[in-house]
Amino acid sequence: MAPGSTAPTSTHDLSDDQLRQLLREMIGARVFSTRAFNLQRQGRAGTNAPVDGNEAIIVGASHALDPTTDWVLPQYRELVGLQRFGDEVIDRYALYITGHPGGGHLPEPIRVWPPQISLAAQIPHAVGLAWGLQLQDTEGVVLVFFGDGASSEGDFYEAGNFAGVLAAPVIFLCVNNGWAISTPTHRQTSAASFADKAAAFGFPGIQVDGTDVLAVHEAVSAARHRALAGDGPTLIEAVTYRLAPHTTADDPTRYQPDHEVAEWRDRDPIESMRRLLTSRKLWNDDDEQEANDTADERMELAVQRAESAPTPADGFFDHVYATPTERMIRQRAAFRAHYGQEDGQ
Amino acid sequence: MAPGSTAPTSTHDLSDDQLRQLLREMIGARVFSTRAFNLQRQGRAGTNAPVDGNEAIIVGASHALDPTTDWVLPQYRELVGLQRFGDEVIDRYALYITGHPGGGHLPEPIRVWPPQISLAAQIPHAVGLAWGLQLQDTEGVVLVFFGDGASSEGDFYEAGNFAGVLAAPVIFLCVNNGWAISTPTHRQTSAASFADKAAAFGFPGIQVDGTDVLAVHEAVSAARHRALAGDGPTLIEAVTYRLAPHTTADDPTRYQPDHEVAEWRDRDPIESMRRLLTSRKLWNDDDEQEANDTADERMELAVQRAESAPTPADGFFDHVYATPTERMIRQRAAFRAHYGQEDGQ
Amino acid sequence: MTDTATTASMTMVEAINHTLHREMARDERVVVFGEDVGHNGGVFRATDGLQAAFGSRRVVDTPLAEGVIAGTAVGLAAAGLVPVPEIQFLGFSYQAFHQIAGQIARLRYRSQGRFEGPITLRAPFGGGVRTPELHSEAIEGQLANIPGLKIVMPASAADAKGLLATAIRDPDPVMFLEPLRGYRSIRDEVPLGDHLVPFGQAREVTPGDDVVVFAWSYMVEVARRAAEEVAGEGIGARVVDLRTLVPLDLDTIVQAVEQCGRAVVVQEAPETNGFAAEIIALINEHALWSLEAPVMRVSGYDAPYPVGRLEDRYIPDQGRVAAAIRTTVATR
Amino acid sequence: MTDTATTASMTMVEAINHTLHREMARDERVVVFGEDVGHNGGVFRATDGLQAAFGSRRVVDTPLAEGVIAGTAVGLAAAGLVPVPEIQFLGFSYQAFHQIAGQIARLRYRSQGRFEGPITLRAPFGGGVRTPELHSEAIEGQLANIPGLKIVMPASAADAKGLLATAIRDPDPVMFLEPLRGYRSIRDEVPLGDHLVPFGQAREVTPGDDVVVFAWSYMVEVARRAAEEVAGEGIGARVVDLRTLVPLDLDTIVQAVEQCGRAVVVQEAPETNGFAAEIIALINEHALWSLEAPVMRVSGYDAPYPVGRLEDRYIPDQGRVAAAIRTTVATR
Ligand SMILES: Cc1ncc(C[n+]2csc(CCOP(=O)(O)OP(=O)(O)O)c2C)c(N)n1
Ligand SMILES: Cc1ncc(C[n+]2csc(CCOP(=O)(O)OP(=O)(O)O)c2C)c(N)n1
Ligand SMILES: [Mg+2]
Ligand SMILES: [Mg+2]
Repeated sequence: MAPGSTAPTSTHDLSDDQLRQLLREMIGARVFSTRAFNLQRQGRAGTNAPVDGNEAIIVGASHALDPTTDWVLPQYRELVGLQRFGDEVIDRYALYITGHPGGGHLPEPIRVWPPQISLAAQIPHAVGLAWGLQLQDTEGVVLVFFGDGASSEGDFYEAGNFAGVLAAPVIFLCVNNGWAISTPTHRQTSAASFADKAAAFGFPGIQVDGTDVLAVHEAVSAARHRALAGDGPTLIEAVTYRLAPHTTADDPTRYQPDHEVAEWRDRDPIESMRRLLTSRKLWNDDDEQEANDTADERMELAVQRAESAPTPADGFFDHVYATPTERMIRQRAAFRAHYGQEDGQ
Repeated sequence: MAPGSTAPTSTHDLSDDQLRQLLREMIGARVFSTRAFNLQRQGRAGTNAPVDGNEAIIVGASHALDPTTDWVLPQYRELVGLQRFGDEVIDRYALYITGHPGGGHLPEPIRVWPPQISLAAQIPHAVGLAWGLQLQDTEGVVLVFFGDGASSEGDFYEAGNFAGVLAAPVIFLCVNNGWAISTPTHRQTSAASFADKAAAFGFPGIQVDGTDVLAVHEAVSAARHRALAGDGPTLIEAVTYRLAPHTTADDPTRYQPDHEVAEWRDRDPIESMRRLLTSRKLWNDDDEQEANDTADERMELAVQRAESAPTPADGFFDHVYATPTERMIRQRAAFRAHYGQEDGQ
Repeated sequence: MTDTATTASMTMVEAINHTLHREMARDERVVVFGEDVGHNGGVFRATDGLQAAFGSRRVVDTPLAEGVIAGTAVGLAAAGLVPVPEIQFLGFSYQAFHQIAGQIARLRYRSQGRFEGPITLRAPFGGGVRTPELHSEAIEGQLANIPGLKIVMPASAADAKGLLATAIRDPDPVMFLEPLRGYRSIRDEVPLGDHLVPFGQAREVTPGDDVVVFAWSYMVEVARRAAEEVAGEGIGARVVDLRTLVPLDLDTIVQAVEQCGRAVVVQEAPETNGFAAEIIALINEHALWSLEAPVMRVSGYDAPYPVGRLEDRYIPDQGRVAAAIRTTVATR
Repeated sequence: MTDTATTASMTMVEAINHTLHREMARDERVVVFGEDVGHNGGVFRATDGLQAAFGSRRVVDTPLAEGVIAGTAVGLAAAGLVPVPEIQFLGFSYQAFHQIAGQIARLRYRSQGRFEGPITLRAPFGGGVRTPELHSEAIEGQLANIPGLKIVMPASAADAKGLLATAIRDPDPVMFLEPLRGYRSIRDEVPLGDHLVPFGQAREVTPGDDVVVFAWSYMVEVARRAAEEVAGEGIGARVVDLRTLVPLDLDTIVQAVEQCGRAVVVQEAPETNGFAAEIIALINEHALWSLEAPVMRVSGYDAPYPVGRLEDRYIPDQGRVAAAIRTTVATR
């Protein structure tokens, strides 16, 4: 999909308040993410992956779901945009990027899984979870995020195929941001689109403009209704562009063509939505300031909490099994004998 | 594809001799396979997988290829039908089913790989080989067989996708015989057809009647020309039915519906071709007798050779590395010290 | 087989089938799935009758894809179910290693306890029955190096029941590995009522004080026969069935070495870094001074599992184990 | 860096890059492929400049799928090429285990010598650099139990060159595992000309007769520092870098144990059935009577590789190795 139209255009039935909330959360996602990036630069966080370019996809999808019944399985860029699923999501993300084990624990009742690093591995989990809902006649759908790159893994295809057979209530949301690190999509696949891959599974695949939060919202809403009606999965390819380095460890100038980046910057999903709401008189500079400040403060708090969270140095022995093996108990005792009981950070 | 027409119908430019040869090899395949099955019943061979129903696919494909430039990577039912690639193929198959390590060695210049048990694992190999031909500017194509069941493995999809990107000269031949052991195709995938899966890879997928040797020949010929022209891969789904147990260890009456088997027996690929050639006066009872006798004798010889092939009891130490490790040399010495030098069978 | 009888004679595969029936009846969260496990009842009939008894929602024929069989178990577990997937042959668990090692083993860890992984992944393995490649490979040593898994390898029908029931009720992921060769050839008395064998408790199979032979799965039977053979020569070989490799019954291992002073470990796996190495390392750490001879390993060889004509001499047999026992006892 | 100089100072990743350049120039059959290895020169720059020098036919960015990266290597090898695939992080080789263990390792065996597998599969691994999950896992012990593979784990830049060149020229599949933590922190003099280090020859890093410390990959550096630490206390710790686990230099191991009487094995992997167990089993078999103390293991723990804040105390560090040396030496 070549860069083209520059404002969200979809029809929808969202209230003005909801529209403003979408933009607020998109801005929030970018603020959180930018701060995470900077924390890494200051040596206060580990490698992390910026959200820039994905905000409309995450927030649009999240608002099409019901956080009390539906589940989200992220890849690794999404947590900053999933505020709607629980205020605490961002606290957990702050723990995650600062290398605290608690970063993997999204507490009940938040229906969000921890970030997944092993690409595409979360897709079979999503199908299993959707199958589990189905088996227990529990209302709800499962939405799983994955990248254009992740779509090349066997896990994606095996899971898509099985989901088709099960007619499981699952939505496959492929975030096509043009790149898998340095690999452009045309080296990733020769398929006409990522949406086309649904033909291999026997359910619908659709492509949407991933810079258009309303288009994403509409597509995910439709897929959700399909799933709830028992009609099975949908594959949605949301097309956008990675507007930041792959991670804090990457230098995209080695491979992203300047002109391409420039073109897509003009289609920045936040800009587009801001333009729309401004033109409808639903957004002004004060709103902008407030959205930024709120997010800034929230992230500040999350980071404070994360940095002051105690970390037992031998915490890796916890949560391996429900009950540790005798061997682990011996190892833990040896650990403490060597490093001392009180060691921590 | 429901059972329907009962005679091969494709247009083609095969000579009468070639047509007769196709039928001869189809009959040969079934004779070899039936003898292998019976050998297992007599305790003279291990588990093996009958060919019944696949003859038109194997022989049709094999005749569309050039055995001096093209490669075949089988799943595990195909060796009996690949006479065209070398008379010795059947000797190797006899070694294979009688558990001799030499069964894995199809000698030069036979461009056929040993049977593959790990389902779909051969598909990436085929793509690598085709890529290798491409890199070396060597003329030739690679054809890889795999089942409807194998198509659910990640290996199939990963390989198909990569082949699309490489535009490698490879033909994916999916043998849809309706079953993966006891699993019917509708539990294997919800895709409209296996051919449709090519949409995920960006190259053509076509479905052919796998009971029609001429249709298969035509489809593979076309795919081969495409590949040689540099236009990349083709996925061919050849539809047939498994007319025998999955293997010597299987009881298909537990799951194959009688009426379905009966319908497909009426479309037996050998019968169909025999009917066609008989109607064209290209085949008579003498031909039939001769084809059967020749195959019978050839298999008899192959089995004799296999059964009298010496088997060093410690042969598993050979061909692990080009040069055995010291540890293996020690192990082999210990083996001989324990069992004696001359042990074999 | 009636409920009033205390025990019944069963083959190992019958005991497994019987246990699956009982556990599915006991806990409606249990779901069984895999290739050919439903309508066909499994290629070895381990799941025979389950679909008829519990329906095709709880006993499911999956597409042919081990990765997603293992991977969906993670999601099912998170949904509150108790997944009992089957991998048709352990060698094909390699197709699912990223899900087994990377995901199943650490579901609890990644989520810091939010999600549990009460998954019992059943798979047959082991040689001696003329199966094609990758059906026989004994890869328990590789699995044992993956933290978060439990590794269970029964050697008798009764244990198959008791350990499988424990596995299914265990809140953590269990690799439940079943010896192909023992499916029909191993037969013993199986308790018909509730029967749980705890993990981490080895079982003394034959008494003896001259040498201890550690084994698991089908090798227990081979060791038992070897012990019988050398008994005639006046050698008392104590055969210990480890039953579970993770968790491991270190106390019994150490005690046996202290009492016997000599030990042999038998495994089907290739020698290099099979689980026998771990047993020897533990003996070195905990009972070195009791050793009157080096611990001997009897293993498969450092070559891929071979084709049919070669396999009987690849796998440890009674003669090799007996020879090792004799050598060990003769060392001074 | 000029060709007339005998050696040059390089980091390990520079040595690897230098060697790939040389081997691609030497043998036009060599092809390098994997995720981001081409245009981007690898996420650690290990393949930097290769695509510019040798073109995008011989240096190929693949789709993101480890299974087919490993699987196509088999076909390329059969076509007569010399495949040098990269798995971006060793933990993701689990996605390819069925191709590595089931296919690459046995291409020669399955075809009974018709096809060779001169495949060098490079992958970085190891902790201490705050990478996300599955980037750090040390799974060499699992790989060592797979017959048909060679396992090569350099600890110095010079060895990285010499062993990588040997690997690429070797007719059999090699798992070439590179320590992430050493990519830039390990720097030493690397011969600029042809430099081959044979497999199966361990290297004495520091002399000493009181205790031998066996290590490989980055743990050699940790062991060296620990040896330095205890040298001040009058303990002579001989550090031996095993360099290759398969094939393994048993003679050097046995000799060192005979001479020192005491031994420590250091590994990053979880304790249970890591490769240290194999070393101890071999010492038990070949040098038991020389032991004056149990061989000690210093390992990662039996828990999944942890997140950033916890990793430094999960991996063996200088202090733990020094403590093990002291304990071993003090045992009598
Ligand atoms: C199985 C696996 N292989 C390789 C990697 C290394 N890696 C991390 S991110 C990445 C690219 C992912 O691209 P995509 O799926 O498009 O997601 P994006 O980063 O563009 O959001 C790679 C190769 C990994 N994390 N997991
Ligand atoms: C990776 C893998 N998983 C499982 C099996 C066990 N198995 C052998 S054949 C078979 C069914 C194969 O079906 P299909 O691919 O349709 O081929 P067909 O037998 O019908 O020719 C199964 C499940 C295997 N050999 N390899
Ligand atoms: Mg991407
Ligand atoms: Mg089939």
